[in-house]
Amino acid sequence: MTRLSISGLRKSFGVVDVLKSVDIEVEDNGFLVLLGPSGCGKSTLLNVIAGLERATAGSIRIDDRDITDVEAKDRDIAMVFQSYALYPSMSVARNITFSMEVRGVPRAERRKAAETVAASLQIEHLLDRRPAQLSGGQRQRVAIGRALVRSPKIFLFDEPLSNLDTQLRLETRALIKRLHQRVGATSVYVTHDQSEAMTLATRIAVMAKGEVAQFGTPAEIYARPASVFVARFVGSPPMNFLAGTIVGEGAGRTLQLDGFADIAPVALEATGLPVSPGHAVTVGIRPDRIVIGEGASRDGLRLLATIDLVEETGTDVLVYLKVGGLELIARQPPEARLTPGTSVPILLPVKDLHLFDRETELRIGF
Amino acid sequence: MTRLSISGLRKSFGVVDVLKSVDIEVEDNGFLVLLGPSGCGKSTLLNVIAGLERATAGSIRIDDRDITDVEAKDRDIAMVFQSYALYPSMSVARNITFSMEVRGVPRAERRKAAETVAASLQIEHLLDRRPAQLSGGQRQRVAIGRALVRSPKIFLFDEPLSNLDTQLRLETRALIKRLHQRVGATSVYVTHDQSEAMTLATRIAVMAKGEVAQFGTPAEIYARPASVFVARFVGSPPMNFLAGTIVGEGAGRTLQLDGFADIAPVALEATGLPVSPGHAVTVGIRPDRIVIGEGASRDGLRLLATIDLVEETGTDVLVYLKVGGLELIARQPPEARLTPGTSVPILLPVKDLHLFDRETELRIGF
Amino acid sequence: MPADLNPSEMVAARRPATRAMLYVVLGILGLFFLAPLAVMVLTSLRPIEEIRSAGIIGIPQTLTLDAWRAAWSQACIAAVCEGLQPYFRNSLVIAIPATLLSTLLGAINGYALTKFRFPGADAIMVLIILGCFLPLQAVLIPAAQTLSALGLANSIYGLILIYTVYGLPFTTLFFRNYYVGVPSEIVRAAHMDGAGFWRIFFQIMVPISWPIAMVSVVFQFTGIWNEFLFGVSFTTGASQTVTVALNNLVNTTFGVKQYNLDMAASLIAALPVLIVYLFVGRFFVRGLTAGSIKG
Amino acid sequence: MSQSSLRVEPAPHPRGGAGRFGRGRSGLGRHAPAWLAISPSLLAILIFVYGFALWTAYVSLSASRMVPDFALVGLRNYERMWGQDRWLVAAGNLVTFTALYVVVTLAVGLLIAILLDQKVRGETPLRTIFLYPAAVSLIVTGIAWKWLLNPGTGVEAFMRSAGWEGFAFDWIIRSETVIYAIVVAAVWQQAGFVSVLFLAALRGVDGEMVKAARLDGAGPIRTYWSVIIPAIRPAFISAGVLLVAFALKTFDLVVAMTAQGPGYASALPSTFVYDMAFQRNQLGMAAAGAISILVFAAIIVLPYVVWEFRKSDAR
Amino acid sequence: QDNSVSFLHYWTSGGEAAAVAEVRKAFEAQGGVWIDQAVAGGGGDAHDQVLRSRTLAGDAPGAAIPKASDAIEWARAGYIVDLEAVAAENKWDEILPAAFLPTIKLDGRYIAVPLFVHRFDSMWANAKLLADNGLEMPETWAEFNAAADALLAAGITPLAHGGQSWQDEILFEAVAIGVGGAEFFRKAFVELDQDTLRSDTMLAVFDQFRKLRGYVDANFSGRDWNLASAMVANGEAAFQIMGDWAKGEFSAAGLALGQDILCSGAPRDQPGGYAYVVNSLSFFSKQQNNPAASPGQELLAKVLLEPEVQLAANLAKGSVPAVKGLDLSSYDACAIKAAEYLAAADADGTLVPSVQGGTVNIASVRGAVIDTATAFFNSDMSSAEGVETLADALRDATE
Ligand SMILES: Nc1ncnc2c1ncn2[C@@H]1O[C@H](COP(=O)(O)OP(=O)(O)OP(=O)(O)O)[C@@H](O)[C@H]1O
Ligand SMILES: Nc1ncnc2c1ncn2[C@@H]1O[C@H](COP(=O)(O)OP(=O)(O)OP(=O)(O)O)[C@@H](O)[C@H]1O
Ligand SMILES: [Mg+2]
Ligand SMILES: [Mg+2]
Repeated sequence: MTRLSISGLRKSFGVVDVLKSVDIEVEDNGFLVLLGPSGCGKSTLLNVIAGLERATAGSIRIDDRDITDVEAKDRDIAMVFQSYALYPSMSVARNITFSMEVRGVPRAERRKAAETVAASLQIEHLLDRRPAQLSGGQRQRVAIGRALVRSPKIFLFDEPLSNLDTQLRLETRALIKRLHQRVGATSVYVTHDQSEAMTLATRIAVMAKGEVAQFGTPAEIYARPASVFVARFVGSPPMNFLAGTIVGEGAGRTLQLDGFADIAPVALEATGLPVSPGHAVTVGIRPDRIVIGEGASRDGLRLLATIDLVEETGTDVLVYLKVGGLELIARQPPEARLTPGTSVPILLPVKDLHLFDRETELRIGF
Repeated sequence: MTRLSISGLRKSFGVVDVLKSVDIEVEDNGFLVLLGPSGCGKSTLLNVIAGLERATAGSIRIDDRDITDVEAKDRDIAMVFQSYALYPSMSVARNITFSMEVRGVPRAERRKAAETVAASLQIEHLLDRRPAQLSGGQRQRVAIGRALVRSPKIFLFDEPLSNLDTQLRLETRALIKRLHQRVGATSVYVTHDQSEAMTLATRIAVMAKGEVAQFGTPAEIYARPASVFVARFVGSPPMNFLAGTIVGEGAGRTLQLDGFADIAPVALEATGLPVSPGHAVTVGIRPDRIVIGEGASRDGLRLLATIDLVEETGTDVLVYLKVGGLELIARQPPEARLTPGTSVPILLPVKDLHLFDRETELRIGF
Repeated sequence: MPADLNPSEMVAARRPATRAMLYVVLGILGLFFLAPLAVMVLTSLRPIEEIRSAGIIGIPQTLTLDAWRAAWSQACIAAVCEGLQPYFRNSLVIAIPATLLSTLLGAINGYALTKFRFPGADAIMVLIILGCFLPLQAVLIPAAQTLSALGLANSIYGLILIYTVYGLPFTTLFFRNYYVGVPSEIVRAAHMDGAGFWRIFFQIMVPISWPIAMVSVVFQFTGIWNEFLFGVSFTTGASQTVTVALNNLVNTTFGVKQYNLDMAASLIAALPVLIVYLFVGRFFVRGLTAGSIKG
Repeated sequence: MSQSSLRVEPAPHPRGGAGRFGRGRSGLGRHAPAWLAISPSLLAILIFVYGFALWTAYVSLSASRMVPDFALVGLRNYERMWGQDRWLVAAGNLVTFTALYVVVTLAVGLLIAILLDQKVRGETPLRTIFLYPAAVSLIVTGIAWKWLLNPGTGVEAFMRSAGWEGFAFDWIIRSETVIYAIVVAAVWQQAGFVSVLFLAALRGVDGEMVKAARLDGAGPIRTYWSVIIPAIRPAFISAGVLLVAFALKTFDLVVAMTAQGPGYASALPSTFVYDMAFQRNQLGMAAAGAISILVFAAIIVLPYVVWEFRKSDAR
Repeated sequence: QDNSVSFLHYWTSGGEAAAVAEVRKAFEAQGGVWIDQAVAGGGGDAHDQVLRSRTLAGDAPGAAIPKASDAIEWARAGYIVDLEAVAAENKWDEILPAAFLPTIKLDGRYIAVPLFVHRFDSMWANAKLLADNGLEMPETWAEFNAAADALLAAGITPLAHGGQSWQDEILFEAVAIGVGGAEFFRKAFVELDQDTLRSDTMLAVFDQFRKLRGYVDANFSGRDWNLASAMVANGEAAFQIMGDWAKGEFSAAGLALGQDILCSGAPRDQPGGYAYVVNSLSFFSKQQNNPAASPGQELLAKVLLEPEVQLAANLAKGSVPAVKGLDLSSYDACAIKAAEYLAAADADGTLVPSVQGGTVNIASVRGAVIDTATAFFNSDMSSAEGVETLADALRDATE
């Protein structure tokens, strides 16, 4: 039942401008994931939303109420802190249910709630320990438990799963997702894990240096990154970039790779892209879209590459390719048997290319 | 030049036995990755190696010297703490170069070293800040920088990249790998990230409840997990497990899936597996090995599945399948267009199956 | 986790009404604390005749600084009529080294006992703490005999030693209880960086100890400055401390009482301590340990 | 990181051939610097505290009067002391005084610390106001308190002259209540210092934790009570030990305020010990009093301190 | 030749310090080197404490002023030097009142040299108040009670009193001498005779003491003696019973002794009686049992009993000289009166040592009397209980 609107938000620490005009709208029951490089202001944004830091300018509204000046404790927001911020003098159980204690919930009920939450986080055997006696991941789970035990209007999660093992992370992620669906609280979630972002988010905000670089659905952001920054940031391994130039006019426009004059350019159908001849562009392609070997009859840029390095990740193979003076990374299924040092033909299918203005680094088309 | 041998190591906190007899040998210049669920004792093991916790029993040797009783500061080990443990009163630069200060390196040289390391971690603009003025990821990088500036005999890393964004993580991972190769210091590295483990490790130790469940090269561990636990733990999404029984004798032995009497069993060639008729087994298969659709003429178990849910992670599609009463996860390339609710035939290729004893959960064959 | 390092701002009520209440409560407390001071100041400004005739508490009809002047530089203390002023130096040369020394040793003890939890550390701590309760009147004689055996009888070194030793249980207690709150991880990290016991102490612990060090300084300086029992026993004549001199000025049983002088003198004698209090304020900073570890 | 050239040779094994002397895991060597660091203090305390306490204990069993006399008389001094009304009054006062003084000072000190920690304007002058009672010699502030509390000259007279005829505040002149008057002045004297001790601890509280409490819905009072105060518990121990120690040693204040009167209704063990030692030439009994004080201290603080220290405290 | 003497004392306030200065002047004039070590406080408590710690630490002062009873103990412990040569040469036995000798000599040797003589049982009165109410200075306790009752009726506080234990005891002592007489006093407090202590006379003493409790104002508790004096000076109260040092306060208030302020001994129902205290200097040796006096000590001892020194010092302090037969014409009316009484009392053997002044017996006796007096005065103990308590306490104190 909660809509969260942030507009014109600024926050400075002394001379350091950490947030510069952030506008974000999370719909009722929405799940916003914040993505962005380390230090771009994600935690700061959460803190401001929670009311733990005063905004330097701008406003925050929950539904239609302006809460910019409401005290943290009256905002009905639960948060998982990046630093956990557990109460060192309290047992795990009391840490988890402190909010209930504050509300005067009877002891028995609190204990039961603590047990339920702890069980779902697999820390039920630790309920009587102090935070100091826990491992990193266990502490993190206590921090999560403290938020999950509540039913607030808004959940804020600051990299809540970073110290959990894969299995636990998947389970906890599913737990958060289920909880979100059941309780329906609006959530804002900071993560560096792309698959977390993709599976949880209804909306993603990609942040860069205190600003929102792109705001959209996960699919949008993955499929149509608004800038080189977003394109590079979302997707792992990151998108490959090459320099290109537009040649020809109208329907006859083609894209030519710089430094590869001998390569056949690809035709850009009349898509009405706002490009004119000579326009310098950056061409992007995701590693898993690079076809190694004689690709089928697909349309695209065909290059000859040398295999520089092959990295097994277990589930995939990362292939480092050298093409002219460029380096490209391709992701291939694990069966692919590729020998470093050999030359292979590769294809960059035209439908998988992303074009960005070389100057502004903003998306052009496709 | 450093070989690290740990034998019979035990560690208890009061009544809690955290490490129970750990034996590990890291060869000269080796890179050992510790994998294991949260709370299994990884950090404790690092602490004991570093000399920050006293072993309850057992010994640690570097090369041929027993260092079990040597003081931490005399072991020449650098460590990145899971909790960072930055010096709150010092600037970032001093945090990083404190070890050099201790050794009496002149100021100018220290500053230079700090700048170099900070640049490689992209925190050069933060050198004069205090830890309290940094974001989580920035703090983590300072913690890494503090280790990287040294050339110790052994590096210990406790989930050093957990709070970094993907790009930074890849870069830092590469940095650590390069450093490792150049300096040649033996390293022990705790991570929950499988691809980190696979790309960095020369050896992996999978830990469970204070014990080493499997110790081997990354390829070994991925290809031949020693137990159901290891198989489930390594690989994401985790391996799928089904119950099976051995039928027939000698070269005629076949594997039958329990509850799927109508399915053609697969023949187990005369591999000398120590299984006898009626032996109850657990059958495992990794999600990316499940073939959806009419697989080619490969040998394997053929089942009919219902597509329950399809999850896009951007680079892949995770398909949740229902087969009889079981749930399987399959990972497919993003092109795969699959509609939830529809039925599809699937193939579990025999060469991709893993067999475990149902009782002991230890690996049997393949 | 950009640190807004101010929990008080988090907890402090921001509403004007609440803040007004805050100041009202502080004001009432302040009045309670200031009442005796007011009595003392007013008395010190009245001529003694007026005190004798008009009663001991009262608003001065005549204001005079004579008592202050006399207390500072004219009043006779025993045979010397130079007021309190010659005795400050004596007190300072004892109080400053003893304060610094006991604070430093207390810090070292607190550090060794919390961050190097060697076997028996807790027992030693208890042993030291019990020292707080020793009634000093009872040990005056053995203390005097011991000092004389050490060749320190009647010297300021003896007093410095005594004040340092009897301050140690307290300073150790303060630091110990401050350092238990300092994350041990940072000590461990420094250890990994090759720093030894002393370097960790001076470069890691000392910089985050300001608030408690100031508490210790306030405690020790005040205590030593006002100490009488040992001061009177181990100093004589011109080398007496201010408190002994003050006592000699004020604490007469059979002589004519000069309350205005007494009050002025004791206020003057307290001035260096007040200066310490004001100076110390700058070190009560917040968040010295912030940002060191997570969780 | 171009400093591989800076590599230092690892220190030689501190104990020479590893294992030759067995593997003593609690060897002194490992803790040598810590031991070394505390040893001067420890030595001094062993001599000046425990040595002297033993001396006192011995004297308490001796026939010492004006000068120490080492002829033992068993528990005679204790018997005589406990047979004296003056000592019984003093001991009773000590219990009342310690309890009230410690509790009230902790409460007032904490209140002041919390108020001062609200980013108040003029924190330093305020702090100085609260501290100054400790700075001014008790010989004289005791006099000021005596006047203030005396019904003929102080608060009572003031209130009555201001028109409140029935106002009564005469604790200091009544035997049953005089100890409360002493408590008032004693609290006034030390509350400022205790507040500074708490303030130092408050300044070290982790801000993130406080934020978490706010999000958990805790108001300021709740946050202080459940989160911040438990976090500064070590400071309570410091303050508690300090106050108990001060309670046991309170001396000047009583001498200056009431001269132990009316009668000896406000005598304390410390004044008793002093009188016996230096006025009445009963060194043996003074020592017995001192030892009784120590035992009293041990009874009230030891169990708590031991319990507190045995719990693991490191974070 | 070592002519220096370090002198530990507690005579720090105006008149006292001036008196000490007179001694010093004379001493230095004869070649002595004076090292002043003053320690004020608590009627000598701090002095006693310092003396104790320094002597036992082997650093005794050359001279100090322990109470007579303490001086005896110091002498027994072997810390007092031998002054026989000086005493003999200057005929101390002859120039000092015979009554003093037992308290300043031990085993026939001088252990203390008397300097000041104070009277403890003095009474002071506001002349104007008495006149206004038609009263005279009372001579007996009955007269005193009658005067006090009259004053009470007139709404005047009869007796100004400071409720501190030592002041309570001074009052008690004055009543004891006044009611019981010198002989009774000596038997009770010097000889500690249990029969005397439990006698009906003692009961009467306590009865009168209890009566005095009714004559003090409500807020007497804890009051300094000088504030009680101020009450008399300001006309808020009529009488004060206090040692002769009180006149310093009256003089300082600008009142004329003998005119504005009347002085006499406390009322007495028996003839004679005079509770004195002698302030004497004792000379210490740094080493135990080494009685050789230094030249400085001998010089100072000699100087102390020189008539000019005695006269000048006692004039400054407000006390009377210990040496007999000096010309006191420069002294004030009250002092002259006191000296006359002293001579008379010495002659008729009614000179008694004050308990409060520590001239009697061992220190624990003094403590016991103070404890009982103050406990009685500040409670509603009956006189019978008072007698009982006192007798028991004094029995125990000598154990
Ligand atoms: N002081 C302590 N007292 C009791 N148990 C402790 C203490 N410290 C750690 N433990 C327990 O020891 C186990 C191992 O902790 P450790 O920190 O080594 O785990 P970990 O493998 O690093 O986990 P994570 O991945 O969560 O960091 C945990 O179950 C933890 O609860
Ligand atoms: N107190 C402060 N003073 C100055 N700068 C600060 C302060 N706190 C944080 N910053 C800066 O603000 C920026 C944003 O910090 P924030 O913690 O919001 O980053 P983040 O996006 O959460 O990063 P991370 O992913 O590393 O946690 C960082 O560059 C940080 O250095
Ligand atoms: Mg952050
Ligand atoms: Mg860990």
